[in-house]
Amino acid sequence: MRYSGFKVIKEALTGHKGWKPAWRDPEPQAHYDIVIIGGGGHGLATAHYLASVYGQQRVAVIEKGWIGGGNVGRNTTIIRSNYLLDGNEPFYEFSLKLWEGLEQDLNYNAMVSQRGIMNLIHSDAQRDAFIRRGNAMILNGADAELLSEAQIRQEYPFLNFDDARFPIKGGLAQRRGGTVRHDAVAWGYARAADSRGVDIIQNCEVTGFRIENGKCLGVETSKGFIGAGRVGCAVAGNSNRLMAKAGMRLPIESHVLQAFVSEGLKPVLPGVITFGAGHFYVSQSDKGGLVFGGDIDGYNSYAQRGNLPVVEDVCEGGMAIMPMIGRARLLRMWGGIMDMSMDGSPIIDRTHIAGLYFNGGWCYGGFKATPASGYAFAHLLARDEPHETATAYRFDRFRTGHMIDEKGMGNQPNLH
Amino acid sequence: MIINHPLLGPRDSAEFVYLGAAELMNRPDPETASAEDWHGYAYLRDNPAGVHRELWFHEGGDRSILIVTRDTTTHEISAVELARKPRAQT
Amino acid sequence: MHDLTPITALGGTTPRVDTVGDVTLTEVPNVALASVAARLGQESACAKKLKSLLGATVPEPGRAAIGRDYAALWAGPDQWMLSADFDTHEDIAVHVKSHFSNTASVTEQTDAWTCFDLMGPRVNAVLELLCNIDLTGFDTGHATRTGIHHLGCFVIRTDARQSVRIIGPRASAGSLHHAITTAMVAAL
Amino acid sequence: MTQKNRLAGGQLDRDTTLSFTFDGKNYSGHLGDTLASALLANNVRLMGRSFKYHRPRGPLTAGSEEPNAIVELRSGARQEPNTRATTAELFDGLSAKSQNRWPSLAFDAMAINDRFSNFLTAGFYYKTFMWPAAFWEKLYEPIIRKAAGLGSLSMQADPDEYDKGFRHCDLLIIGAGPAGLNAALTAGRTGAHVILADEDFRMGGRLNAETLAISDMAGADWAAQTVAELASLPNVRLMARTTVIGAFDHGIYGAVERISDHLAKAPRGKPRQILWRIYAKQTLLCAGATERPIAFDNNDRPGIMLAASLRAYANRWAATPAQRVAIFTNNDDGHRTAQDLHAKGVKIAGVIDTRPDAPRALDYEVLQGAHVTDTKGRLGLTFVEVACADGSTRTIECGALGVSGGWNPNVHLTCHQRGRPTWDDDLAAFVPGGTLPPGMVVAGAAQGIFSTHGALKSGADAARKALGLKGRAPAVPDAKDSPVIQTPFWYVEGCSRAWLDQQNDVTVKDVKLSHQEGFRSVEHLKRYTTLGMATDQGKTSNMGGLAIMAELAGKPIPEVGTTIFRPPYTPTAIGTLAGRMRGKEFHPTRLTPSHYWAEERGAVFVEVGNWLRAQWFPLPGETHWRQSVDREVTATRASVGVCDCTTLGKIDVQGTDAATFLNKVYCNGFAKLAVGKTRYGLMLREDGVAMDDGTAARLAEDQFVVTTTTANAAKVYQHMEFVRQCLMPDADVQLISTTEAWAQYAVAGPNSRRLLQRIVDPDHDISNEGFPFMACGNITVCGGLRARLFRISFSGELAFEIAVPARYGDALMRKLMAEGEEYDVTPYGTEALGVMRIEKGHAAGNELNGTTTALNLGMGRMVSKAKDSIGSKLSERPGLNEAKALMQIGLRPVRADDKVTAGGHLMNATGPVDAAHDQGYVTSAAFSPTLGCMIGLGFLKDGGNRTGETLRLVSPVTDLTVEVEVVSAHFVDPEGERVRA
Repeated sequence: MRYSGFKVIKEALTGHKGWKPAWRDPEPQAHYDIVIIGGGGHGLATAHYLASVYGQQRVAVIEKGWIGGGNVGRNTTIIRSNYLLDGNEPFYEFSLKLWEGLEQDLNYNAMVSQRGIMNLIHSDAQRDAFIRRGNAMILNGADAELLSEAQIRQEYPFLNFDDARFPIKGGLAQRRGGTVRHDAVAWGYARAADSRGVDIIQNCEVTGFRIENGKCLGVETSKGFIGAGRVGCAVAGNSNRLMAKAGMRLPIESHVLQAFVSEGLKPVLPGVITFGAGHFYVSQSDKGGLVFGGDIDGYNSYAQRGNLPVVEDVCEGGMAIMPMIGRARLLRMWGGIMDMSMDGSPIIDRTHIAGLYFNGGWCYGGFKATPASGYAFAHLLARDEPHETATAYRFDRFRTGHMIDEKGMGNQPNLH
Repeated sequence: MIINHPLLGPRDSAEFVYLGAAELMNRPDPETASAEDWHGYAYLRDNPAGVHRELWFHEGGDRSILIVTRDTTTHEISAVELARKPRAQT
Repeated sequence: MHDLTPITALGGTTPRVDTVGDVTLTEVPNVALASVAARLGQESACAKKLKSLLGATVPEPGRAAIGRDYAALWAGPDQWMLSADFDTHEDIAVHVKSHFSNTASVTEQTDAWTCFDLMGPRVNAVLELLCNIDLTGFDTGHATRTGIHHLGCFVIRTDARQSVRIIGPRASAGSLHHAITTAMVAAL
Repeated sequence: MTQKNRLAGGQLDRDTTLSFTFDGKNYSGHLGDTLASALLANNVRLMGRSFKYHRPRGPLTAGSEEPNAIVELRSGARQEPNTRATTAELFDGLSAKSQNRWPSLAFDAMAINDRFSNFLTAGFYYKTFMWPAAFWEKLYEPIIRKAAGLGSLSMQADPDEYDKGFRHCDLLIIGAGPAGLNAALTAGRTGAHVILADEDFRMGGRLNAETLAISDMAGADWAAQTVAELASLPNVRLMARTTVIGAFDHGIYGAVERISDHLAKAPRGKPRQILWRIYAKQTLLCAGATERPIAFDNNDRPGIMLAASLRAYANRWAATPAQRVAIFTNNDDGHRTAQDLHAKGVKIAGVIDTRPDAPRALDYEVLQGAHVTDTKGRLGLTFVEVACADGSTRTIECGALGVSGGWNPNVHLTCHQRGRPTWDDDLAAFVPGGTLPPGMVVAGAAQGIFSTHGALKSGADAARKALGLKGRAPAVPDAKDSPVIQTPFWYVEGCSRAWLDQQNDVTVKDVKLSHQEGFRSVEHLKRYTTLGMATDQGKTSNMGGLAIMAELAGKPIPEVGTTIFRPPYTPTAIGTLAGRMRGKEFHPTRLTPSHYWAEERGAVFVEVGNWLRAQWFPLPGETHWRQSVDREVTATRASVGVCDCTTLGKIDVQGTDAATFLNKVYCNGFAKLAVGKTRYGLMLREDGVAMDDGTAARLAEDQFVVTTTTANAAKVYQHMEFVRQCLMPDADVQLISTTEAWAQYAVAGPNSRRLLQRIVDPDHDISNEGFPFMACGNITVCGGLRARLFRISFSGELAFEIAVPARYGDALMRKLMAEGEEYDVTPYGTEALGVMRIEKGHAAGNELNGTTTALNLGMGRMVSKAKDSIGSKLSERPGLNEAKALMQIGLRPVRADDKVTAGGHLMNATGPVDAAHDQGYVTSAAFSPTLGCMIGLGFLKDGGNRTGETLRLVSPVTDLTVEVEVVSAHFVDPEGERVRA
């Protein structure tokens, strides 16, 4: 069923009787050409592109709970492609371009809103680093703009200019960055994939892989064995748990990242703002809530909840840079499991087991990557070769010393 | 979280810096270790959903590094010990 | 005698005193400090030396002990911070090192720190805004290292109800002083 | 100004009359009122507008679960959006405005949305606003954003202060209703350290809202008497106005105490609120229960509220929303409201009870087996339509309707660690489940015990259990009421525009649509409809939505899913969570020993981490920073300059294995360094990438002083402790930071030795022979002050670093300036320091950026192959040793006037300019007064073999393309003759 203005009006006038479920609720078939484990943003996007771009007819997405219940359902909704390193920037720029056409592609309004993202600069060294990054972005075909302090004052007059511990000295803006209604991304991909025949199987937990002679033949699930020509894993924070079932250890740790939303407020923020001297970034949702976050808690966790010190740390950063939010109230906090990789960059690669493919290590940047991750993973699953924007995302880069370390923190996942 | 320091009793985890899995103490023998050993040591993690042994540096306290055994699904801490064993004071 | 005039951590030539209600905060510059860390295998010898230097029991974890000329607080496993009167023990590290000889590593710490005494009947009301110490069991002679407004400090109970000594990083003396006096105004 | 709907009695201070304004109109109330109770007493029911349809709304509740009566409190910079009128304490001069309406509360233009509600159903926005593509951001979204949101921020910095603190206790009791009070009494009498926290300003919970008796006295009086006894116990701390917002790991609770929200203004220096971190060995949750509504068409008009809230307004606040009131209930508790209101002289227009066997009453009519089917009244309730048991319909005139659908235990805090509540069929409600936060027990209505006697008893029992008390339990105070028997009744058959989530405008119809479109799990329902996402966090709405979804899905409620609650329990001001760490106090400030002297000299300071350092020292007549910096560089290179470099980390490394230890942490060798010598050291991370650099000075066989960069001091210390404790536990080595203990100054320039000779006591030979390059030692200065001297150079000149105890640093700097007059001694700041190190080609933070290796830095041969050190093995990986690896180089502009920009990328002289042809990047750049042009350091592919090549430096983000020449990074004195002079 296609959504259209006409359809919305017609349904409004006829009591909304005609709306159908956004996706089917099928029973699993015995065998698929490709099975994707994980009904999050990345898994569903992979399914969509497999069906729509790579013409795959027999694809299933298997989800342990309800689709969109992981990090795509709880994040700070930011999209951007302001990366520094060659291994990353083309990929994230590809993702941003896919975001730009997403609604038309999916016939679903995910409210892609390119209101811009601004990284504030507080020191000369930071400016040098941001100039290098801005240049890398432009050289890779993205947009970047260096703003002076005066320009920042004009665009963001409510920031703390006069009583700041770390004065604002400028900013690096990406005007095409912005926010997206996160749940709608999962639902939009699910609906689009479903409409092309992808089976989305919810409440179906993978309990193991059937591997014979070094080849993966399918997955054992709570709904029985499902055979597959190829199996793609896209389970983010649960990557190690899942891949351990195939006997693999990963260069990934799971950490908790908290995020926060305030009560609804009339519009105050033009776009995304990132504080460069503390752990705080913020945007305002269409509903009016300030959506903000900061650092990960910093310890391995699957608990999907964090603790007070980071809450306080984030709010301290918020008050330092934007003291007008003191009387706004934090409404809700939540925690997600981040698949923190050893260099802060993701992996989209084959495994040593034939027919078994992996997508993970997104750290806390997975949401913005959703379209490109799905596209590149679909490419890998369909063609058995990496997509041109994702060639660096290999498992063996740690073995060979080709790390993609944006933050320069080395092999300590909680510092990325 | 509260870490029950073997010498100082319960202390807030905010006084500590998390250093990672306790396996980091098992640095490969430079004489004998293979490239794979080094790769495994530096980059591969069990990352269990469950009991995890990990290092916490008491930066805001006595500067001890503690081995904390903690369940990553509940955050329950079942054991805490000093990474560097105390020397007997005879 | 050299001709250099010292300044206090807060930048004055005389110690700063602030009073709010019945609580007084006093900057105490005349404290000499030295760290003593037992050498490997010398732990018990070092403890014996410490006992003889103090003329008191060696403080256990979380405790401080006051001796004749020196006081000591437990700073880490087999490690203590010794203090003495600055006017008579400016060269504390030299003295202490000669006492401990090769049983311990000794490091001058006098000017790594700034020292404040916080005194008055309602000192606990101030402390609970500053640091995470269970004050109900924090009795005379208890000493701990903890954070005060993101600064690592030693807090020593010098009198069960009335007073504590706070030893914090010298370079941040101004921030520490601001935090304490602000808490005094807020709490009292 | 008459309080038309003020009743007799109540817990108000009638002698204190407070005036206040709402939407500019003056009213009066009494001490003890909330804004909502005072407005109701003044016959004001309309207090707000809903989120989506802008429907007129009045209070639904009398507490923190309120979805509707939310206002902008106060004005100016203290304007506080979305404040619940039901909990805001009245104070004299209070001003409040309604929000989310234009132009006025009574006439809101956006209420047109309500007419188009058929188009604005759940999820409508996902299906539309897509054509044409560009219109979403340009047209639709701005309109939606403007219409959305609730209250407004002032856009000014919050002028109030906030504190944070820590408290510890044996038992934390959350909620001071009958269960909590009796628990506190039980525990307090044993001497245990008890904290009793309650969000209300008056402890007592429901006892203050009821007329029932405990031990032959009014419940409210028993509460007051109990509070008085608790206050007399030194081991019990009463925290009223304190909301426990979250249950965190290991018994740590966040609690917000409102210190001055009930005052016109906080006293000077006092906080508005305090965030307490409460460390509780045991916790007893006595948070009570929340009444649940029933959904029926147009159940959201001002005047329709929860029945027990209506009762609370009458009993506690002596206020009623109207003089003629009806009740709609499915249980006996609704009748209590009717009785209490009737006793207060309020006319009961009828009690509509869904039960055919509902109890009759003498004083008013009870309609058994009846339902409210619709309501009327544009800005406030005027009539309710009732379907009677016999099929007839009735229209009942009333200004208020109390609705009671039973009670839900307040399980919120039990879920904060992701424990899920369990379904209790007898109560038809969720009760605290199997996995509570460790150390927590629940009592009273929060546990599903819905009688006063039961609450008192369970409170005492739970306190005894929490404290592990044995022996006979003390007698429970007498209270005669029986538990409410509740049967599920969620909505009136056939209703459609019946509100579940009043604030977010989620109706029964929306839940049905959500089901129809496949959004059936509780998480999907919530997200698709926004049910329970409003500022009341679904306290009154979640259960209704869940029940309807369960019915549609043909499943029992618990199979649809359970609602899970996340912190905070009630929305919490961001300022409170930040406390004092804002403005200049955001981070502590570290001052160098020469700070006060530098201030006197008029230095310009710069933040370097938490340090403030002198950036340059302007002289009169200098109008541009470059003039000052160029002068400082030139003067230093010509004669002598002094710079405070105390901020470099210093770590004292002692022990018989100190040299072995340093041999492990530095990639280059330290075992053979002679006493009295200093060596440059490069530290790698285990992954082979450079972590930090600095020097190590061997002051004794068993003592080194290690320096780190300013930025990495803490990180290096931590790393060294890791190596010491975890990798070399059997080495005899001790570490301690001495960064702040010593004031350390660089004295640089050809006259540096001459200057120092005037200060260093004569028995120390600091001649080139007696104290050669890289020498170090303990000395005395100025007539006997202990000091340390290092002959090291960052500037490339003959230079020393001298250190004295920090308290003498100020005096030493003044002394150096006085003694140096003869040589025109020049203080220099971090800018000149940076210029000189770039001229000398020394790597610093910009080069040690966490991705560069010793090889990249031109120090590949420093990584000793003769020994194992941290990082040496993994630095051998092929990716870090490629033939054309990035190498540090120097850059000069081909045209001397051209600019060199740090962050610029390097491209070949000809060919495409894009990422694929990137040759490297510029890390540091400065104007070199020595060379008379800008210079730069950078990393260039195969840089070691490209000296003399011309490249393009491109920086599109700063609009720059210049030609640069690759040169040696050592612009000044490449042979190093000066440092050895």
